Formats: sequence, C-alpha cells, structure tokens
Amino acid sequence: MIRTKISAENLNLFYGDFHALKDINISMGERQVTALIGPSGCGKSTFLRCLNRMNDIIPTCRVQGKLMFEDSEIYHPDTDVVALRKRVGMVFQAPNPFPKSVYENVAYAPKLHGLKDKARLDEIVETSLRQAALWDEVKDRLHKPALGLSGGQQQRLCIARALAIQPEVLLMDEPTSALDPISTLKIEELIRELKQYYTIVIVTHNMQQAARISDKTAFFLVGDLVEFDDTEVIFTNPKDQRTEDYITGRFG
Amino acid sequence: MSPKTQEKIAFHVLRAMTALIVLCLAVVLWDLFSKGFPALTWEFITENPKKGMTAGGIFPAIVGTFYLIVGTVLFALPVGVMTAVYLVEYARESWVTRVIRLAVVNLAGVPSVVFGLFGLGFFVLFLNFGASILAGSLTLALMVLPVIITTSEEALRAVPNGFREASLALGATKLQTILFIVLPNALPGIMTGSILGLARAAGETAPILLTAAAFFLPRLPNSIFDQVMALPYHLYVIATQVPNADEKIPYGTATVLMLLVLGLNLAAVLLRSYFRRLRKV
Amino acid sequence: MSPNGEPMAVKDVVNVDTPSLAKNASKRRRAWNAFEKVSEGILFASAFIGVVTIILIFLFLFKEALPVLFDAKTAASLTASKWYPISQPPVFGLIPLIAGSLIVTVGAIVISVPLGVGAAIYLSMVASPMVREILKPTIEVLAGIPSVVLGFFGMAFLAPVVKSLFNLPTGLTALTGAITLALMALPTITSISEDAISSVPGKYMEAALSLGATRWQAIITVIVPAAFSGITASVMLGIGRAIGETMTVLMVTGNAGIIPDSFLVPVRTMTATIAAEMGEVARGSDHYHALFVVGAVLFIMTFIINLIADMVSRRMKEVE
Amino acid sequence: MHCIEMDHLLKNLQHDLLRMGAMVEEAIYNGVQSLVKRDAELASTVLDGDEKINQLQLEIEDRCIKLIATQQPMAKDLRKISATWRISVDLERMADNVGDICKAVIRLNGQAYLKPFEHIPQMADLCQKMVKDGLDAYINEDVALAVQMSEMDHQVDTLYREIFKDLMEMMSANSNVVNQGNQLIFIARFLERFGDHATNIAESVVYLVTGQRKDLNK
Repeated sequence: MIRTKISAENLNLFYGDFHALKDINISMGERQVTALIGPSGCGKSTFLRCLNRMNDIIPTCRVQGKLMFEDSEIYHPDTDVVALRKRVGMVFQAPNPFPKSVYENVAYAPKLHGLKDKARLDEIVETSLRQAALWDEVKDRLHKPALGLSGGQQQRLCIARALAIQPEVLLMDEPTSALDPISTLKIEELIRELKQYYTIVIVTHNMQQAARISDKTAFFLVGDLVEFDDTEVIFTNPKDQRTEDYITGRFG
Repeated sequence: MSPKTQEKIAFHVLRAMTALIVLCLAVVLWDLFSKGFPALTWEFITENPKKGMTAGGIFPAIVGTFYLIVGTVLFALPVGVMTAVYLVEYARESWVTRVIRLAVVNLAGVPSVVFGLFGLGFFVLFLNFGASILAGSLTLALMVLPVIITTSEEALRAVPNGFREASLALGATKLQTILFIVLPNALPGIMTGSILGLARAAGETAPILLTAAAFFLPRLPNSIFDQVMALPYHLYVIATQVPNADEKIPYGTATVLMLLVLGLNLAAVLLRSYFRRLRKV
Repeated sequence: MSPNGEPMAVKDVVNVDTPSLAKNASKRRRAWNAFEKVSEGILFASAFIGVVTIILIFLFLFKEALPVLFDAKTAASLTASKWYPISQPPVFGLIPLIAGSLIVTVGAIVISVPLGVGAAIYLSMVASPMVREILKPTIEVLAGIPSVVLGFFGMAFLAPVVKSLFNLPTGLTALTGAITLALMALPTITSISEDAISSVPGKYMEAALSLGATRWQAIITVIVPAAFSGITASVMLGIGRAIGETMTVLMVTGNAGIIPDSFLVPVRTMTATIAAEMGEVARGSDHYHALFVVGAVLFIMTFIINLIADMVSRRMKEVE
Repeated sequence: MHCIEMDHLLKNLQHDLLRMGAMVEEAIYNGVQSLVKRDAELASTVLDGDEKINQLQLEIEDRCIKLIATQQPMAKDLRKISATWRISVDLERMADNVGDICKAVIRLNGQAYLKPFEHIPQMADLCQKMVKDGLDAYINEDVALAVQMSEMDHQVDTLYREIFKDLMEMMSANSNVVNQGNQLIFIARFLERFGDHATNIAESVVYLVTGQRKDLNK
C-alpha cells in the first residue's frame, strides 16, 4: 500500500478575481512520480507552486480548501513556510544556479539552515552531486563558477542543490523545457533513479515525457483537474473525452 | 535618390554629429589639462592658499571635499540601498509605494541650488547645525540619494527572479534570500551607481555654497560642525572673485577636481567590467 | 550514472530545528521571524526618508517665500520686468530671471537634442561594437565633468571665442551659457537614448530588413519610434538638468537682470541669482525671502517638467 | 545516450514472450505424446493449459500497447515491439492448433490406430524444432536461422501431403476407417498450420532485424 504524501481536498485558488484552480481533489503517493499535464494556463504550474507555497510571492493570490502535506495543512496560518520548503524542494523551469561555485550552490541551503561543519558539508555536497548524477562531471571543478556548466549540467546541479537538504518531496516545474534532447534524457533517467527515495511531482508540457517517467498523471484544463489516474491508463484508455482529445492532439 | 544613397548620407551625418561631441570633449579636456597639469606641484597640493588666494596651494579644499564625500557616503549609501531593497523586495503596489516612488523621481529632478536653499533653511538654520561639514554632507546626501536609490533598484531588479525563487524554495527566509543571494549579486551595480553618485556629489558646488563651504579658511576643520573649503567652491571663488590670481591656480584646481571626479567615474567603470568578467566563468 | 545508493543521513543535522511544520517551532526560528519583522520596518522607514525630504523641501521653500508674497509692495514687484534687489525700494521682478532661464535652456536643448539623439542612433545602430564600447564611455566622461569646471571652461575659453566671433562687448552671454549647458545635457541625452534604442528587440530590425528596408529606413521607421518613450525621457531629463543647473550659468551668462532680446546679451537665470546673492543677503530680509520665492518657482517648474516626463513615458508604455 | 528505461521494459517484454514460447513448445510436445500414447487425459490437460497461453498473449499485447503509449519507441525499438506483438499472436494460434490436435485425440478416445505412426511424429518433431528455432532467432536476432526455417516448413508441407495421400488411399479402400482417417488428416492439417505460424515467426524476426519483409512461406 502506497502512503499518501500530499493530498488536496476541494482546493481553490484565485489570482485576484481570476479563479485559477477549481475544486482540486488529488492524492499523491509517497515515492511515486506524479506528472501534471495540460495546455498552457491550465493551472498545473499554479498547483505545483501551492505545494511549497511559492505562490505566496504573488500578492493577489488566495487559497481556499485543504492541502495536506502528510498530517499538516500546508496553508494553515500556523504553518512555517521555511520548514515546509525544507521538506518540499523545488527545481525550476530554466536552470537557475546561483552565480557562485558548484560547491557553494549545493552547500547553500545546508549552511543556511545552520550547518557549519566543513567535513559534513563536503560529504553532503558529494552525496547530493552523486545523487544528481553530476559528481563525476564536476568533481574536479567544484570551486569553479556554476555558470560555466552546460545547461543540462546546470539543471542537475539545481537538482543536487535541492537534494542537499534532504527534502521528502521534489517539485519540478518543467525541468527539461530549456534543455536539449540528450540532457533531457539524462534528467529523465535521473528522475527514475530519484523516485526510489523521493516523492516527485513534475509539471511538463511534454506529454510524452509525462508518459515516460511518471507513475500517475493528472490532466488539468482551465483550472479543473479533469482526470487523475495511472499514467498507463491515462495514455491508453482515458475516461474523459477531454483527456482523450488532449493526448491525441485533437484539442481545441 | 535611392534608399541606399539616403542611407549613406544619413550615416555620415550621424557620424559627424558623434564626432562633434567627441571633439567638444577633447577641446574641454585639452584646454583644462594642458594648462592645469603644469600647475600640479607637490606644494600646490599640500599647502594652504597664500596672498589672498592668488598663490599657494589648495590643501584645505582637497581635505574639505574629502570630508564632505565621506559624510555623504555615510548617510546616503545605507539609506539609499535600504530604500531600494524596500521598493524592490518588499513594497506591494499600494498608494504608499506610489508616493515613495513619486518622491524619489521628483527628488532626482530638484535642482541642486534648491537643495542648497533647503539645506540652508533646514540644516543650517532650523536644526542650527550652522554652515558645517554636517549640514553640507547631509544636503549632498539628499541630493545623491535618488541616484543611489535608482541605480540600486536597477541592480536589484537585474538579479534574476529565479535566484530568489530558488533560494526561497530551499527554505531560506526572505531576509536571508536578500542578504545572501540578492544583495551580493546586486553589489557590483550598487557600488557602481553609488560611486557615480559620489562623483557627482564631489563636483557639486551649489548645495555646499550655502551650507558648508568657506570662502577662505586656511586650516583644517576640527569637527563636523566646522566650515570647510571645498574644491568646487574654491574653483568658483578664484575664477570669479579673485581677479588677479595666477591663471595656474584655477586651472590647477580644476584639474585636481577633474582628476578626482573622473577617477571616481573610472573606478566605477572598472569595477563594473571587473565584476562582469568575474561573472563569466 | 548510478547515484550513490542510500539516501543521506543529513536530515538529523539540517532539519534538527524544525521537527514540525508549525511556526515558531524553535527558538532559532522565533528569533529569525522577529528579526524579519524588525528589518522590514527599518527598510520601510528608510524608504520614507525620500518622501519626508520632498515634503520638507516644499514646506521650507514656501515657508521662507511667504513673507514676500504676503507683503503687498514686494508681492506687486514680482511681476516687474526688472530684478533690482538692492535698489530702494527693491524690485523683485521674476520675469527677467524666468526669461533668462528659459532662453538659456531652450538654446541648450536646440543644440543638444539633435546632436545627442543623432549620436545615440549612431552608437547603437551604425557604429561597430568596438567603436561603441570606446565612444559611449568617452561621451559619458562629459557627464562626469563638474559643472563648476565646465563653467570655468566657458568663462576662460568659450567666452573670449564668442566675444571675438560676434564682436561683442562681453563674451558672457546667453549663447555661451546655452553652449556650456548643451555640453552638460549631451551625455544625459546620448546615453539614455542609446540605452533606449539598444533595448529595442533585434527582431524588429530583422523584420524590417526582411521586408526590403535599408538599415536607415528601418532605424527611422521602426527602431526610433519604438524607442521614442526612452528618447523623450532623455530629452526631458536633459531639460531638467539644464534649467536647474547653477554654477555654469552663474559663471558664463553675465548675470544682467533684464529681459533678454537676443542670444548675444548677458542674462540672469533663477539658479544663478540664488547662488550669487544668497550668500550676501541678511537672513530674514525681503531680499532673502525673495530668493526663496525664486527657489520655489524653480522648484515648481522642474516639478512640472518631471511630471510631464513621467506622463509621457507612462503613456508610451501604455501604447506599447 | 542509451535509454536504460526502454531497454529494461523491452527485456521484460521479451522475457514474457519466451515464457509463452516455452509453454507452446511444451504444449506441442505433450499434444503429440498424447496422440502417440492414445492418452486422452494428457490431451485434456494440454487443452486446459491453452487458457493460460491466451491470457499471457493478452498480457503481452497490453504491455506492447502501454510501451507504445508511454515510451514513444522508435526505429528498432518500435520494430521489436511490433515483432513481439505479432509473434505472440502466432504463438497463440499455434497453441490453438495444438488444442485442436488434442480435441481430435479426445475424439479418437483410445481407438487402436490403423497403422503405426511414421510421418506425424516427424512433423511434430519439425514443428517443435521450428518453435525453438524461431524463438532462438528472435532472441539472438539471427536472420540466417530464421531463413532456414523456410526449408523446415517445406518439409512439413511435404510430409502433410504424403500423410494426406496415404490416408485418402486407406479410406477409399476401407470405409470403416473413414472416421479415424478424418481425425488424423485434421491432426496433420493442424500440424501443417502450426508450421506456417512458425514461419510467420521467422518472418517477424527478419523484419525485426532488417526492417525488410520476406516471404518465407512458399
């Protein structure tokens, strides 16, 4: 039995007057890859950003309903966003390493959260980079600027950076949309590896990618969660006509 | 006339215009430096003015300008950077924010002599600082404040949002993100802008004319409540009020002032290109 | 590319202070949260210093200007065509001062706008990258020259030239002032216009060229209109800089308090009047307050110019 | 860059197909044994096993569909899936043929045979070998081996024609043996069909490896 890691109950989200997410009900299992797909503006990224409350940055954003991380309510007034984000890491669309060295990028968050022991930091940096399948490529240039890496390497560095504080959930917002096909493939392999340890939620524009790497797929359309099921079911026998239309490219 | 010919003519006209500007600059610099450099002797820089300023050096003016600049930095830099941080990182769209922005824009447009008038009315008379380093520095600081705010704002905005998001997503607080990610990344821009602001402050006359500058004071100030001589004002005085001064003295003073201001500008430019190079691998 | 097996055991180290998602779960978090609040307060306070300053400037200028406005005699003389502050009774006619400021500013703008915008187009669209990299900072050096130094240059170099060229009794004229002010406004106009033109997306140029336009046609019909708001802003800033400039005009315009009838006569600007006379007047005298009236008028004029600049650039943004 | 995930999934698929092949091999062996030994019980056991094979075929088909839907296979990966799918269909038909043989054995219900078998066990041996060779060719992507199967099929066909001729002669000579003769002709016919399906496997293997269609069923 797969344990539920994140679940939403009648989740609604508004940007000002705009109703961006409508009555979302979903439950995501531990150590599973859940893909969120749908056309642009369907709310999939918005939903992803609810999970670590990155939407807080937007002043006009309002959330109603229940969004649970294990037993805690993510949008409860008493929830500490910082504590939440330590457990729910995120990787963004474009690789965004800090203009620091490779090492400093990975060590940033552990240091931030109070880890000072150099040996321990070294260990974390190495393990994180290994987990992100980047160690062999950067071990000789740990103290060189991260911006000198290729796009694909930068994105894996961002993944390593997120892994360095051992989150339980990894959110990925179109992590390969800025990458070439080879780098994309590497990241996909990596996601399959990481799923052994982490719960992964990934937004992707690329249906095929969702099909390739995810266990479950959620299809969003103008703020509605139209269908949520096993990926194989979604891609071979969707229940909803709109899902069918979308994945067969007969959309609109 | 064919479009191609038109283009040729137009480009030549543009080139000539640009050349004219550069020529003007060359004339100004050549006139000042060709006559000013011969005046730059060790005595000129380290001695007091003599014989009713018709001879001697400009040491007190150099020191006075230095004090004024330091005073300006101490006040304007923290306030300017903090304002910029507030505007970029914290301010939400509200009337308060709009008022602050409007104030900054208008402050930038206030003529320097009006700052002088205000400094006179507020710092010198109302707060009773007298004509002093303190009053002069504060007046100059208010004048360069918009420059520092605007350039710092730009530098802060130039920090990609991805950095902020990444840091927040790693569990950093807003302040930690600002302190550890945003400010270090914006630092080159902030420093460049601040130095340019200071260069402007160093060369300004009108604001200190009424608030700090002494016509003639052949000694160094003892406290921040003392008047000082300052290079720009000294140049103005000897150029207009001392009819029989040796030509070398105003030219020398102008050259020293130019070297100071251009030096600061150069420092800003070098700093910017240094940081740019640092960024690239 | 197999990751190194086991998940790391860093959680005990890193997450030690946050066992739950509850706020203020630890002392450390509580302290940070408080610190965050205080910092935001301090930042807000410092952001308000600008507002306070502009209000204080306004208050002080008008407080010091009021006595003249409330005194019937002096108030009446404000509209006179002469500025004779030390005659008996004193005449505080603002018109020659405003006229002086305007003529010098207009002159400076007529010279500097075409040159500045032309150079901006040249640098951003025509010149090779290397030439631009050299010339742009070079022209910006002009901006770095202190006004008092330019004033001195105008006095010592330009004025004699103007005098002999037009065969005048004195070289300290509105024209001399306009030229030196143009030198001051040029780098502002060139630099900001250049930025505005350079930031027009390259695809516009590509699109125009692909339709068979020459580069020049593309520049005039597509690029410059697209950069218009930036260019306008640069011109407005140039005007603001020229009208508020003090030391240069004080030193090179001759300071005659009469309404000018040509560019070749001495004029007296508002800024120069304040700078020249404030040092010598008795505090609290009519003359003292009259100078604050001049300052207030100057303040209002620049305020209006800034407002127009702001509106223009905002409207352009809306159009885009 | 090699896609590890795809290889992994294809391997699983291949494994299932081999499992199915082994089941069919066993079925044909036991089916013929039941015939030779007149063992109706064994025949019905084999017949029961057919259901399992059908189930496995559906599973393989499902896997292929999901692979195509989720992994976007291209080029050889795609040919492999298509070949596997087709082979699974052929194997399923072959199992059906075996089933039909078993039904005939049950209908014969332990009758004494007209004469000792000679050709039918030969055919059965060939068929069994063809299944084995076909699967080996599939695993090793061995085109030569696949092409050789054409010759074996030819032998199977020849044997069938001989059996048919013999039995027709016997039946026209003695009308009492018509019933048994018919059943035996059916059996030979099913074995011949079995061989044709095995040749189809060989064709699928050729397509998988070369991308070319080759008619091996002459």
